[in-house]
Amino acid sequence: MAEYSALSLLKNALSGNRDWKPAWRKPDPKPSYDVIVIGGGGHGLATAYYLAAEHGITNVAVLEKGWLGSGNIGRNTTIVRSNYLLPESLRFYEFSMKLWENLSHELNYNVMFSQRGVLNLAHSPGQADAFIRRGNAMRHSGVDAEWLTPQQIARKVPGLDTSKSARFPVVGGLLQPRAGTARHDAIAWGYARAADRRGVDLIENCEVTGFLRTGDQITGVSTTRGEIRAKKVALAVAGSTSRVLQRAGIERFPIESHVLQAFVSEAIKPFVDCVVTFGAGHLYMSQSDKGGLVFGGSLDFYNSYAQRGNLPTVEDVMSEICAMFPSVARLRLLRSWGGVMDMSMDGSPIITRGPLPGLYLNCGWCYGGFKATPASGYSFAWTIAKDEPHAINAPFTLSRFERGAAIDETGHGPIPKLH
Amino acid sequence: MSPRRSTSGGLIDRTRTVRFTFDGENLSGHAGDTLASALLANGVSLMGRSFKYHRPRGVFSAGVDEPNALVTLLRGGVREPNIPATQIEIYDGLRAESQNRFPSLAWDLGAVNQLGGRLIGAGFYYKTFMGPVIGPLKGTRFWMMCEHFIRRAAGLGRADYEADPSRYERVNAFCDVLVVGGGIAGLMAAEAAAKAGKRVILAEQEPVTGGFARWSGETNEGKQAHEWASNLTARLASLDNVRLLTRTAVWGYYDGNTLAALERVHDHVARTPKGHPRQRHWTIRATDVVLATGALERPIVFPGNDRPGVMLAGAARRYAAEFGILPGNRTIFFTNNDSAYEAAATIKRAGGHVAAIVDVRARISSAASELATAAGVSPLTGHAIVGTKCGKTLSRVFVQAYDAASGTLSGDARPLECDSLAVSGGWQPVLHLASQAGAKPVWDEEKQAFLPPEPTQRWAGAGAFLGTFGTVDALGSGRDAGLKCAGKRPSRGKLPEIAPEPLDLTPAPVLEIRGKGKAFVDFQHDVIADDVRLAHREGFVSVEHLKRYTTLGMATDQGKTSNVPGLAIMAAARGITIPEAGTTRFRPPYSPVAIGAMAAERYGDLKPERYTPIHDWHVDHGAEMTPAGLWHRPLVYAAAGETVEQAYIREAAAVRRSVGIVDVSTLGKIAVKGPDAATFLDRVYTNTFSTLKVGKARYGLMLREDGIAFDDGTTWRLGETDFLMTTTTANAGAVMQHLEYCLDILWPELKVHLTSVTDQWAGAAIAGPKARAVLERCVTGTRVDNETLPFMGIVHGEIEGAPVMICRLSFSGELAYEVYCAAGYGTLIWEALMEAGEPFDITPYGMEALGALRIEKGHVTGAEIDGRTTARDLYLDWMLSKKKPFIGSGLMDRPALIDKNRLRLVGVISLDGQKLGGGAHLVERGTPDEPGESIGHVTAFCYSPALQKYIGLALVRGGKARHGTRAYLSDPLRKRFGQVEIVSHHLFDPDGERMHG
Amino acid sequence: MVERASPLGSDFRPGSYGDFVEGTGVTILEALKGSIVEASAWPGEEKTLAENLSAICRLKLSASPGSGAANREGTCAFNIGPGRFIVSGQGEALAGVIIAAIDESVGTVTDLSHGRAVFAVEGPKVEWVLAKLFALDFSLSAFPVHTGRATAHHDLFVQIQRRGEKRFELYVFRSFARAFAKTLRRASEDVGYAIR
Amino acid sequence: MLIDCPHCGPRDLAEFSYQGDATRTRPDLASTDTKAWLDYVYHRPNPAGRHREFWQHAGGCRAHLVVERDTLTHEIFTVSFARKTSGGDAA
Repeated sequence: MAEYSALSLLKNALSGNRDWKPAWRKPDPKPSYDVIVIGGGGHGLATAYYLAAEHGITNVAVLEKGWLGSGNIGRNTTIVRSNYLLPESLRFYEFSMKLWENLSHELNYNVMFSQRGVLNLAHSPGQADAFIRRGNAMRHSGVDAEWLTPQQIARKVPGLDTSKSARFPVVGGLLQPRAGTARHDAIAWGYARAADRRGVDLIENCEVTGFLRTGDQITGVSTTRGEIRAKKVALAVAGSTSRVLQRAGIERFPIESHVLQAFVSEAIKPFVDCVVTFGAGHLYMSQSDKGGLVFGGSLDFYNSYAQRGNLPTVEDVMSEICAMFPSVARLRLLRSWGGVMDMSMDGSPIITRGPLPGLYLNCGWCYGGFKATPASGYSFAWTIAKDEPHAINAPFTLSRFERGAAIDETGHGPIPKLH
Repeated sequence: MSPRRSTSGGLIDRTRTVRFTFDGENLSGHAGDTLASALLANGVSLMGRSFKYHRPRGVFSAGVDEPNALVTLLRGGVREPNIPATQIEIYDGLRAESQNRFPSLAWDLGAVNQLGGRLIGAGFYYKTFMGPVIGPLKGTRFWMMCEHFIRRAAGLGRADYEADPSRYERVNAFCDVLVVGGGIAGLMAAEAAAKAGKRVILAEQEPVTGGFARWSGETNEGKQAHEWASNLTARLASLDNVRLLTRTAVWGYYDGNTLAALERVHDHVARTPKGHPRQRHWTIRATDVVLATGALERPIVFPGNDRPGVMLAGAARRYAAEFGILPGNRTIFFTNNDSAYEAAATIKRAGGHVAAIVDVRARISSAASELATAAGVSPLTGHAIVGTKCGKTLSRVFVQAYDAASGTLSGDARPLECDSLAVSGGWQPVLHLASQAGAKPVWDEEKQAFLPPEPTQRWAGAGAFLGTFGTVDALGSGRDAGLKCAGKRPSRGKLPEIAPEPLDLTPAPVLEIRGKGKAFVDFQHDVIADDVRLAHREGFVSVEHLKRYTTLGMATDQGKTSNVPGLAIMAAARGITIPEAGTTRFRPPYSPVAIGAMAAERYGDLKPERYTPIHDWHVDHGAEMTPAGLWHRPLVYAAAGETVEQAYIREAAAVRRSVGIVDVSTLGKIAVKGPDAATFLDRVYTNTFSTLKVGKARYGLMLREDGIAFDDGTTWRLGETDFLMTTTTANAGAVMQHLEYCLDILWPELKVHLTSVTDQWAGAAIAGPKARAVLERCVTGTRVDNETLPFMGIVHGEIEGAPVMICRLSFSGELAYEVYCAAGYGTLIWEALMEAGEPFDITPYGMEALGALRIEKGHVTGAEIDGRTTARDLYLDWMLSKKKPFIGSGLMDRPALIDKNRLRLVGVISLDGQKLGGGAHLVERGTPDEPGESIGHVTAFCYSPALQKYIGLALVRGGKARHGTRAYLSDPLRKRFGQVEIVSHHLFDPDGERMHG
Repeated sequence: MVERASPLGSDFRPGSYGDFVEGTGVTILEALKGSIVEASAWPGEEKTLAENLSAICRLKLSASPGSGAANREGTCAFNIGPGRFIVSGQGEALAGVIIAAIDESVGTVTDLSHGRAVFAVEGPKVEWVLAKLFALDFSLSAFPVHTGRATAHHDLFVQIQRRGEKRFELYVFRSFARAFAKTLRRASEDVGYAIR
Repeated sequence: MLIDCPHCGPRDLAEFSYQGDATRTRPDLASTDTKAWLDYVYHRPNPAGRHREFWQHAGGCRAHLVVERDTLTHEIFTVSFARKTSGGDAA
């Protein structure tokens, strides 16, 4: 299959773009595979890619209920960062960041990773201390972080209300310069194409309806396209984790599904050049290359599998973005959408073997799954291939709750909606 | 007067001239004109440039579906980009600018993109810009360089950084029936429901109700349709139980029949009156909803279909009938259905010249033939338009014989002269709200349109929304929908008589004519039919992949014109039917909504300010205020020329030396009353309260269910069954909610009542060796000596005749008292205490000094109780009762929670005489440049006036085991590195002698 | 008796404000209450509490949700939750009287005389103005005279009693009184308002 | 979304505070069964469909409610007081 490049674009343009080939095949499922990955979202596709690319395991099927990338990979606000507090998170997300930095080349697919910086605004001395603690934790882990004064922030982000008369005046900001945004769909498509080229079968419109087992051992799945056997079955279905696990007989699990809304304004000329987050509430915002302001806030705060939210959250988010950027009040909201989040009990993911023999689990991404995609796929593939965790996902077990070893970035405890 | 305005006709007020500017040029129109109609009247056909190729574009529609004619409005000193000219009512002094062009609309450098053509088709950017693998542009650098330029070429209008000076507001409305759409069907529905006594709201997005009746040219009951509609509207407006909202777009259909609407209150006049909103955000909770949202016309996709001068046939008809504007001197119609014939007849009647009607169908109805005759042409059936030619404006089109059944062209293409082309690809009901409400539209093969599904919420459809395109149907279905919402059966009553008979608008299933040249599907985003086929070729065949890969339907018009044609082209490429290809789910908003409007009254007023009863005194006495949640609290009372640091050191020193006073009114206060109050407190606190004597207070600690520390504070036993609990300021709401949860859900058998009394009490803490002396000078009705008021004792007395409650407790480590009084006496008591303290030079102190004093004593606050620490981590394990269970006792002993190596509380002392810093880390070894591994962090620091050193509290791995050892403070963010000593967190007066003295 | 301070600052001054060209849409004033208490019944004692309060305050109060009553002396009471009532009156002694009179076996009473600020809003446009701030149906049929509602405006808890066809009393936490006054005044500007 | 509070009648979502799954049972106060505590604190059925959950009418009567709601459609089937014994004489 052709490499993508400026040259191939030119060649194809000359032939009327008639020679482009499908980005991935549309194979029928085989009766059995070495590994089945359930979930054709970003994490599942990345897992399949790294199984093939890093471990030479190519007899792999990715089973997707709908179309590839139909879950949260295409419903997020596209932020990539590793500005975490706790050492476990820092190690994981910084590993991911390093993968991101070379991802377009690795996949021969421009994922448009734009390292334009993520700036967290602090609005009180206490919040500044907490952010500085986090920034220093980053620096001690070899991650880039800077502290900006309100004056520096005002220069960097015009239009931001940095006045002293603001309801919650900006007292400083934590900047991670290497953080930024990427084109969300491109991640799914890039991994899909790259996995497909290494022989992975990507099977769309194939819903898993049950698990095949011998005793406790999982030996395959039954699907809307027939039974498929596999030595190992891996789950990467954040948003639907509980639903799929219920089909394996696991009725209770430390996950709640919540709906998170996201928003985009009409396209305007370049307005803001980095990702900005509002500390006197909960809001994150950037501008897409097309020109729309892309932003989001808190969950709707109730369990939901509907990719649809309600009005109070919409209004809260709008009031916060206007407080941050008073000129944005005049711009118009173009579209909103909802994604279903796997909210875990400490706000951190679970990437592990189990909970049944033959089963592998990747879930609990809360809001943070997009940026994690490369490291998640990498470490999950490692865990599947070697039957032991990679160093970066070793702390993200299911048993951590039993031990009291929660990885709780926000300190909100076992109240999923607050993470 | 103007080249395109007919001499008579239309509903504009020709007696009133309105002056406005477009790109700086002075123009005029009439009252009742939109910017689009006024520009057309002035002969302006070029109104915008497309997103990607920067192609010149004219106005394409006459309503909310406009993809091309987007302008920036300049109003009140601010810019408002991307507003469709079809939606702007002109007023005197209106200023509009074209956008996405440089240097001018007519001559745009960005149009060079058109040369890129096939090179920059759908998805091209995924395939390139990856840059070199090595060298200075490796990684993401090359892309970011390209991105810089791509971003500048993309985007539409330019936004300001100036704050929007507008005011917005919300209105909550309740009604029995909300009717969305004020066309014939909506009006009939509203009338039927209103007559049945229902409370009705009718919302119409246009300035005037009537919808299609405004330009149909029909007669209703012998009256002009628009007159009939305005008469009915007037009747409705006179009813008490009807609220009519024009210029109001219902944009969101949420759960529980909650709908959101935007009223453009003053956008149509030059100035918003003072105190009034520019726009109003309506939240409407309706028992039932009538969706009478009408239908939108679809284009036909063919090469060159985007030229200025090409517009929808229905739009041409509307411009002629409503605004008295002719689309051109020679107009050609191109259609797959009968509605274009009505449009052609309308143009002819308005004085225009219809050059041809090109119809893809081989045969047409007799009604259509008659209309063609009326329009003065004989239709060119079995033909299609395969190309256009355009100079400044459209100059000719090319037609070719076409077989609709096979979709094949034959014979030669021949040119037809024209300066305008009106296109109709059939009509698509506006189903957005029904889809938002949770239902999936259903394809109707016969009607070649998506039709409304079975409702998932309480709504009923009416009019063209149902896919029935005729006034008779609109009248009947509107009335029935209104009756249905009123709980009544459909009526058999006579409906108004309509003339002429409506046409059958079923189109031929032709939405694309394939030929040479770019054929546009999504005009604004420049998605062409070949892009859809390219997406198909590359496997992006699901409708969502198509949308995402090509950006089809993602522009400001949200695919209102492009949705169905795009689907049709994909379905054809895949060789499947349209419903098999799928439909996308519509999401709010239906049409773009100002972000400020949804922020409504919170724009400019994000959160309420919360003040203590003594606030004004603080401000009057020079306090620098700082936010603490919603509260404002004094940070320091800086004297002239004093820095914050100098001020807090002076304040804290005064407390240790003599006496200070601080406002503690913000502490959460909860009245806990009832026979089971003590039992309840024993369960929620880790320590025991049932043993507390009346008239005494005790410090308490709460855990979460997972065993992590949650909140702390003192609770006072005022009576056998009457407690006053205090919480931290930050957690007051969360603690209240937690306690209510416990009582309602966990232990409903307990007889306990909770009432928030935070605001009932003002509180002042008096601290320092002279604190008692101050009280002795002003308190009456009780003694305050050590015997009467021992540590943790409570007395009741009076100050200045106002009752006070005094508890002897200490956060500062000094002899200290908290004096509580009713809030309305707060300032009075405060001033009395200040006066009583005068001989001792009593010093008011703020948050900073409060912090310094507690750091010296090692008392914890939110910086240490951060949601990750346990009681043991904070060396508060002495508070964990072993005699009784409590919330958190079940899980607090899990292995990782009792690990020796956890971060635990210590004190730190700066050894280099430099400041510490909240959020600085601690390392065992390292250098400023190689900071090494963190062993913990500083949670709070201050300069200790008592110890004459910079000190701090820290959470450090191992905690106590490190006492007496040295470490380095590492704060790379603030470029600070220096040696510290780790000590006990009881930094000052560890035995508490001062407090008990 | 010592004079108590109003929580409203010097900004809250009598006068006419906003767009009052077409008359005064609403009048806003601080309703001075000598006493405000919250009385809560134990489960099963709701009726008894309502009867006791009625007797003490000379009111006709029932225990049904949202019910309320008022008398000529300006004493009024309304239900804000299951078995929970707000009772207020002009005299500062009333709170103490109620607290003393309600037996522990019936329920508890908490003095909030200083803890709440009460705004009276009245006038022809009162429903319009309040509809901007609360998701409540203020029409007379849905919200009859004397009845009460507990509701919220974003971060503010507000308890509302309808005191007349065009008159409402709004109870807010004292610390938010200024913020709420600002919000209320802003919402009233388009119809014109007076502060008395 | 509107929740029909048994005390206040239908009120907007914004007045309510979600309090999570209502099918969990808290172990006895004095229980030392760690597994039971873990199950109570961490594990949820999280169904796609009918869900029994607690809401507090925080911006209203403050009562906790048990709501049965479909997590796929947000349709609400039943609302009742979490505390059975309260509600005044009309409840």
